[in-house]
Amino acid sequence: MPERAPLSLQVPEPEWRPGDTPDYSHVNFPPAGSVDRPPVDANPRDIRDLAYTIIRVLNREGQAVGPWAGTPTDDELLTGLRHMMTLRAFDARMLQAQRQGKTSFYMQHLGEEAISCAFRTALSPGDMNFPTYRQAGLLIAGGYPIKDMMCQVYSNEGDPLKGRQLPVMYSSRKDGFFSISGNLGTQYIQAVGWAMASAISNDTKIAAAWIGDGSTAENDFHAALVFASTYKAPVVLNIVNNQWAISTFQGIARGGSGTFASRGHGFGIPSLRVDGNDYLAVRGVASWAIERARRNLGPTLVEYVTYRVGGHSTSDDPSAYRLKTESDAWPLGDPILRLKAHLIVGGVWSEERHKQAEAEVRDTVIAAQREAEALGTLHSGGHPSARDMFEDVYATMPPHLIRQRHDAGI
Amino acid sequence: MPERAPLSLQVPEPEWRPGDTPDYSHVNFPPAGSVDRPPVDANPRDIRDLAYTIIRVLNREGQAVGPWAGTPTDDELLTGLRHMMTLRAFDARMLQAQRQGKTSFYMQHLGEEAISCAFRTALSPGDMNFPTYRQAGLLIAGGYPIKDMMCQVYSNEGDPLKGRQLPVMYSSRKDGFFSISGNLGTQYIQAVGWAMASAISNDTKIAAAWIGDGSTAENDFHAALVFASTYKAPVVLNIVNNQWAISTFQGIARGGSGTFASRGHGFGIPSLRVDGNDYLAVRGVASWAIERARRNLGPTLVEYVTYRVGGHSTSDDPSAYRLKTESDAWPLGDPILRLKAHLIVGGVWSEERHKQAEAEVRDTVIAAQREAEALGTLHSGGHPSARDMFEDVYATMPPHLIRQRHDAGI
Amino acid sequence: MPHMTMVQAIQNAQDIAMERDEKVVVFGEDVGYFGGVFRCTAGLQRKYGKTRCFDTPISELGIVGAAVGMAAYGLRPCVEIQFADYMYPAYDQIVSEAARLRYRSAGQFTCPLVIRMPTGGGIFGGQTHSQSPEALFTHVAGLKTVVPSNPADAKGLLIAAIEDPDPVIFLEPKRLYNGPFDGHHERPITPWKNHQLGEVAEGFYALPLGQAAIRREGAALTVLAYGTMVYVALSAAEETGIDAEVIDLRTLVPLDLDTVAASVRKTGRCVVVHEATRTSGFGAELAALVQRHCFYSLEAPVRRVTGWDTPYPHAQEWDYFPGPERVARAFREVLEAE
Amino acid sequence: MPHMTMVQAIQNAQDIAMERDEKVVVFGEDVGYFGGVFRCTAGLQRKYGKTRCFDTPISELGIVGAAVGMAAYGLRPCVEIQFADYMYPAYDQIVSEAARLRYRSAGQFTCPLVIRMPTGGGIFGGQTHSQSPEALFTHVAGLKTVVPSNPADAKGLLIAAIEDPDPVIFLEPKRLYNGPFDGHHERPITPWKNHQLGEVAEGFYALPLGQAAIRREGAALTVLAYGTMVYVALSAAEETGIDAEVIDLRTLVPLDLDTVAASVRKTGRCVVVHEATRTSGFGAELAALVQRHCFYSLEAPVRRVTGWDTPYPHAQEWDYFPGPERVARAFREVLEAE
Ligand SMILES: Cc1ncc(C[n+]2csc(CCOP(=O)(O)OP(=O)(O)O)c2C)c(N)n1
Ligand SMILES: Cc1ncc(C[n+]2csc(CCOP(=O)(O)OP(=O)(O)O)c2C)c(N)n1
Ligand SMILES: [Mg+2]
Ligand SMILES: [Mg+2]
Repeated sequence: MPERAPLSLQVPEPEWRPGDTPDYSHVNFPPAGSVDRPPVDANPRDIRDLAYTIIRVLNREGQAVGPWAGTPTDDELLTGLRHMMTLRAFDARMLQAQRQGKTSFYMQHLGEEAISCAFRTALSPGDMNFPTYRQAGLLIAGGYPIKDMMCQVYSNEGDPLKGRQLPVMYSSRKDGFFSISGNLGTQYIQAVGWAMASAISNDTKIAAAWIGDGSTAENDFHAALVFASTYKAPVVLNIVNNQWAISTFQGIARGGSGTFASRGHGFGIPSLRVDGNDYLAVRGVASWAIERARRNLGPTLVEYVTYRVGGHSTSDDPSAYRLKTESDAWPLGDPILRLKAHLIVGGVWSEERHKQAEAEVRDTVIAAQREAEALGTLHSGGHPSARDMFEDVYATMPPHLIRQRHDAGI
Repeated sequence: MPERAPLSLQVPEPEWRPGDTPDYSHVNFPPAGSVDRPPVDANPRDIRDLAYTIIRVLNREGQAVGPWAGTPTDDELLTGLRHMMTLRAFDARMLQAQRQGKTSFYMQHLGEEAISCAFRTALSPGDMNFPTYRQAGLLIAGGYPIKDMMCQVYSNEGDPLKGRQLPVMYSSRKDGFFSISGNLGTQYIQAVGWAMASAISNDTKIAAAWIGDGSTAENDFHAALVFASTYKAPVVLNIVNNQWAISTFQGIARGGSGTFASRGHGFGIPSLRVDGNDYLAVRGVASWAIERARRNLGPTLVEYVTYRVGGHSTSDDPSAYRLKTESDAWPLGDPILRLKAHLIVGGVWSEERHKQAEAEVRDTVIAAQREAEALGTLHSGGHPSARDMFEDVYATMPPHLIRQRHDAGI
Repeated sequence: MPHMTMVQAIQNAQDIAMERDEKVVVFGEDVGYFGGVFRCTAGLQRKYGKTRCFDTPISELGIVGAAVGMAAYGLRPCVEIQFADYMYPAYDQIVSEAARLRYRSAGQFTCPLVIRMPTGGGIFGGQTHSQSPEALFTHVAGLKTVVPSNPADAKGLLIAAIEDPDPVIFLEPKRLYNGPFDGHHERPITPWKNHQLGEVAEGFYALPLGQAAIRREGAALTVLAYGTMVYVALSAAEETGIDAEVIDLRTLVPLDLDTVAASVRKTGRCVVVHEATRTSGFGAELAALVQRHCFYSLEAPVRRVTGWDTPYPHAQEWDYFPGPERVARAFREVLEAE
Repeated sequence: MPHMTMVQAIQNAQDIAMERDEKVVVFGEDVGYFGGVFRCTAGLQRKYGKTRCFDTPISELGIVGAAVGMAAYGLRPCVEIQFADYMYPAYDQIVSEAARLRYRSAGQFTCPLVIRMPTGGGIFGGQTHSQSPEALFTHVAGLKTVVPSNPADAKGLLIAAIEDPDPVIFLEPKRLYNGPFDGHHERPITPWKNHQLGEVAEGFYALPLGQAAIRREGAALTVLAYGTMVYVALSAAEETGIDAEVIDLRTLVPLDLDTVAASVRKTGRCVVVHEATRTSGFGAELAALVQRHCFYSLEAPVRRVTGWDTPYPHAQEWDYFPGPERVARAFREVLEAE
C-alpha cells in the first residue's frame, strides 16, 4: 500500500476576527447596471450565472441604472424611504425599551431595512409571507399599525397574540404575514405548501418564503427546495445573507459553494443574487420573481447580500466575535443613505427634508409607543390574562384542559 | 389589478404507465469514452458539466474506451464478474427462500450489481461504507462469507446480529460495512461524520455514503452535503439512481433539476454522473472520487444511473405501477452481460466458461445456503435466544431491564 | 351492512371526505398512482385527480411541512406517513408547528390536518416497521391522538379527524388491517368479514373523538387498551375466564377519563396494555391518572403489560409482543393482590 | 474548594474530559470561537484547536448525525444543541440511530455520545426557549437521560456522561446556570457562590449515572423532582413547614428506583414535580412506578405538579411555571387525603 499523507479537518474561518483590520478591497462587486435581465420565462439552465453575480441598480453616484431599475414613481420611492426610516426608528425605540426593562427581548434590522420594505411593495393583497424575525418591514410597508407591533413586543393587553409569543414573533393573517416561529427554517417548506394549496385551488395568490444564511443548513430548506422544484410551486424563496448567524460567519453554512443562491441549481430553480442594500435592486428582483410565480412558472430563489449591522438580538454582544469596524467597511453601504442619495440626485429630496422626515418619523413612532405603553409593558400595566394561556390550544377546550384551568384557579 | 390566470399544480408523471409502450429512442446517452477525465484536484467550478453527462467506458462492441477505462488486469475483471454473478445467484436463492417462508422479507439487486461490486474494489482496508439495503455487493466483493449473510437473512442461530434486524440489514465493522438502518437517509450524514473523525484523528481512512434516488429528498442528504462541503470531509457521496423509489419514479424526487448529480453544485462539490451498469466506468469513477478524498481534497458526489429490474422488495409487485417491459427496454443493458461481453471480446472469457462459472457460483451459493439452514431459518431450527433481546440496549444492563428480563421469565 | 377490511374502511373514509369537501387533499409516499403500500388510498387519484391525491418525494418533513402550509391556507390535508417509524424526520413540524400554530397566532392561523400512520408490530417488520410512538404525540399539547381498533371505528374516527379543526395523529395498527389479531400468531388469521366490527355503514358518518368504547363488560378488573391490544385483552379474558371489563380507548388525547374512572371504580383493579416500550409509554399516563382518580377504589396497583424497553427485535417478535399469556398473567396478579 | 457557576462547571467538565482523552471533541452552533451562547464551551477552541472544538452549520440533524458517525469511528463527541427546543430536527438521529446502534449491530458499532442542551423556563424565553422535553428521551430505549441541579453535580455527571459507552442526553436547566432558583422570581437572584453545591472540586471526578440524591430528609411526604424544581420543592417545604423529603433524581434513565421507593414507603405520600407539560410527562412514569412499587404504603394518591398542557407562554410565565405555591398546595392535598 502506498504511504499516505494523514488527513486533516478543514474548518472555515472568517477573514477577520477581533484584533484584525477589515479589508474588502479584494471583493469585486459587479457595477450597478451590469447584469442582464432575462425574461421571466427564461430556461433556468440559461441563467445560472445570475446566482454567481450581484444584481445592482443604484450606482455610486446615486443613479438608478440598468435593466433591473424598473420604473418606480418618485412617490413610490419616497414612501419606500419612509418605510425604511420608520423601521429603523421603530427598532431604535424598541431596543431602548428592552434595555429599560419594558420587555424581555428584541431583534433589530439595522442595515437590512431595504429587503423586507422593498419586497413588500411588489406583492399583491392575499399573497402570504412566511417570514423570519428580521422582516418586520413587510408589516410596516404593508401599513400594519406599529402600535400593534409594539403591543406584541410588550406582551401587553393590546397584544394581538395575547402575550403568548416572544417579542417580534408577529402574526397577521390579513396582512399576509404568517405567524413567526422561533424554530429556524420551519416556515420555508410551509410557504411551499401554502403556494401549492393556492395552485391546487386554482387561486391567483402566491407565497414568499424567508430564511437567513445560517438557517439554510436546516432540514426544512432542503424539503422546501425539493417540493418547490417538483410541483413548480408559485413561491419566491428568499435567503437573507446578512453575513452572520449569531457568532457564526456565513462561510460555515455556505461551505464550498460560491454563493447561497447557487443552492437552487441542483433543483432547476432559477436563482438570483441581489444587492440587499439597494432598495431599487430588491424591488426589481422581487417583481421578476413574483411575476414568475404568478404566471405559474414556478419557484425562484433569491439571495439578498446584506450585512447585519447590529447584534443578533438583545442577548448578544457581537464585539466578542467580530470586528466593530467591519460594518463600517462593508462595501454595499447603508440602504437608507443610498436611497436618500438617489432621491436627492433625482431632485425630489434634500438633506433638509430628510432631517424633517426623520423628526416626523420619530414623532410618529414615539406617539405609537405612548399609546402602546398605555396598554402596559411586560412587567407592568395591562397584560393578557392567565385564562388566555389555556385558550387556543385547541378550537374547543378539551376536558383535561378545563380541569387544569380549574386547578390553576383562573 | 390585472386579470390573472388561475394557478394550477404541476405534478410530474413518468413517461409510461402500465398500458403504454416504453420508448427510449429520444434518450441520448453520450457514447462510451466521450467524457473527459479531469485531474482529481480540478476546480469544482470547471467540471460542472460532469454532472449533466454520463461517464461510460464499455461501448456497444464490448470494448473499454476513453480516459475513464483505467488499467484493470484481466484477473481483476474476471473476479469482478464473479462477484456480480455471486450477488445475483445469492439474490435468486434468498428470494426463493423468502417465498418458501424461510424468512420474512428480502430485497434484491437485480440490474444494479456493478455498482457496489466495482466500488468495493477501489477501497482500502479500514475505509468505511455507510450503505443502504441495496449494496450487498460491498460485502461480497470484500470477501465477506455469504453463509453469514444468509444467517442474517434467516435470523438464525448463526446470525451475527442475533436476530434483531430485518433481513438484509447487515453489519460488519471489520469489513467496512456500517450497520444498515431501516430509516432512509440517516447514514448519509453519519458517513460524513465518520470521515470528519478520520480527518480529526489525522488518519488515512475515508468513508463512502450511499443513498437511493428517492431518498435524496430526506433531511440527512442535505445535512450531509452541508457538512461535507463546509469541512471538506474525506467522503464519497454516492447516489444510486435506479429510476424508482418503490412505486414512485425518480422525477418526483428529482423535480426540475436535470440530474441528481447536480445537487452537489450548490455546495461546490465536484459531481459526476456515471453509467451504473458499466463495471469499468463505476470502477474508474470510484477510484477518482476515492483518490480525491484520500488526498484531503474533500467530498465528491457520484450519481450512478441504473435500473431496478426487480420489485422494490418481496412486499412489492411493480406491475401495478410500471411496465413489465420497461426494464427490457432500458438502454444501459445488463451489467453482467456487458462485462462478460467485454471479457469475451478481450479473449479471456467465453460463453462456455461463463456457463461453467454460473454453475460453480450456483453450487457455492447452494452449499452456503445448506450450511446456513443447518443453523435454522426464521420459523424453524436454531434461533437467537430471547435473552439476546435484552442485551446490547446498553453496554451494561440497567436495573429496569434486568427487572423486565426477569418478568419475561428468561 | 357491507363488510370492509380496515384498509377499505380507511380508504372509504378518505373517499367520502374528498367527495364532500374539495378542500380535502391526500398525499404521501406512494399514495398517488399506486394507492399506498397498504392500499389505503387506492383509487383516490383516479377519482379526484393528481392535484388532490399525489405522490410525494421521500421527505416526511416535506409532507407534514407542506401540509401545515396548506392547512394554513385553508385546505384540509390528510397525509400518510408510510410507517409510524418514519415520522421522526417530520417530528419538528408536528410538535413545533402543527401543534402550536393556533396558539401562537391566537387563532389567526389554524392547522386542520390529519397525519395517518401505520403502527405496531406483529408482522415481523423488525425495529423500523413495528413501532408504537403514541406517547411521543400524547405529550404534545395541541395534538389529538386517535388509535382505531376496527373498520367501523376507523372510518367514523377518520372522518371526524379530517373534519376536526385541529391536527390529529391517526395511528393505524397495521396488524389489524386485514383482520383482528389477538396475539395467537400460531392460529389461522381471522378476516374482518367474520367480525361484527367489520360491518361498516355506507356513506358518511363521524364518530366523536374522545369517547372510549367498552368492548366487554366485566366486574373483576378493568383493562385499558387500544388498537391490537384490545383483542389480546379480550382473548386473555376469555382464556382465563376472568371477568375483565375491556375498554378500547380509541382516542388517547382527549382521553375519555369518565369511562375509564367509572370502570375502575367499579372493578377496583386495573391492567393497562400497550405494545410500545414501557418507560414513559402512554400506559404511564393511564396508570398515573387511574391511581389519582380512583385511588380509594383500587385494591391492587395498576399493572402495565407493554413492549419491553428495547428496540423492537425481528426474530424475537413473539417474545417482545405483549401477547395473551402475559396479559393473563397480569390479570392474575392484580386479582391475587390482596 | 472553589465556587463555580453551573456554566463554569460544565465548561470545566468538558475541559477536563478533552484534556484527559483526545478522542473527546466538542461542537455545535456558536460553540467554537464564541464559546456558546451560554458560554459553556468558552475557551475550549483556543485551548484544543479548531479541529477539536468548532462551530457548525445550523443543523441539529447534522450535529447529531455527524456525531453518531464520529462515535462509530471511535471518537467521543460531546455536542451542544443551543436550546432543547431545537432538538426536534435531530430527533430522528437520536431515536433511530444513536439509541439503537449498539443493539442493531450487536455491539459492532457503539455510540458514546453526549448531547447537551439547556432546558426549562423561568427566563421569559417564550415557547421556543423554555421547553422541557425529557419525556421524549426517557421513552426511548438505548438512551440515558441526566438532569443536574447544581454545579458540583453538573461537573461530575457530565464527565461520567462523556465517559459513558452509550449515548447520554444531558439536560441543563438554564434557569440554574447562574444560581439556584426556587420560583420566587420577585426576589433577588442568589448566585452559586453563596450556595454549598456551588463548591466544585478541582480536577477530575465522575458521579455515577443512576443515583438520586436526597436534598432534604423528611417524614411527611416524598417529593420527586429534578433540575430547577428541586429548589422549588425545597422552598415549598420550608415555607409550609411540612416535613417533606426532597429527592433530586439527577438521572431519569436509569432511574434510582430504590431510593425513590424507600422514601415513599417511609413517608406514604408522594408529590412529583416537573416543568414539562403534564400529559405523558416523566411525572406519569414516576407516578406509575410509585403506585406500583409502594402501593401498600401509599396513603394518598401520587400528585403531579407540572407545567400545564399548553405551549409555554411568554407573558404568563409565572402562571405556567409550577412555583412554590402550587407545590405547597399539592403538599397540603396529599397530607389532607385520609
Ligand atoms: C432550529 C433552531 N436552531 C437554533 C436556533 C437558535 N438561533 C436563533 S437565531 C440563530 C441564527 C440564525 O442565523 P441566520 O439564519 O443567518 O439569520 P439572522 O439571525 O442572521 O437573520 C440561531 C442559531 C433556533 N432558533 N432554531
Ligand atoms: C424515513 C423513511 N421513509 C420511508 C421509508 C419507506 N421506504 C423504504 S424503501 C423506500 C424507497 C426508497 O427509494 P430509493 O431511495 O430510490 O432506493 P431504492 O429502493 O430504489 O434502492 C421507501 C419509501 C423508509 N424506510 N424510511
Ligand atoms: Mg444571518
Ligand atoms: Mg431508487
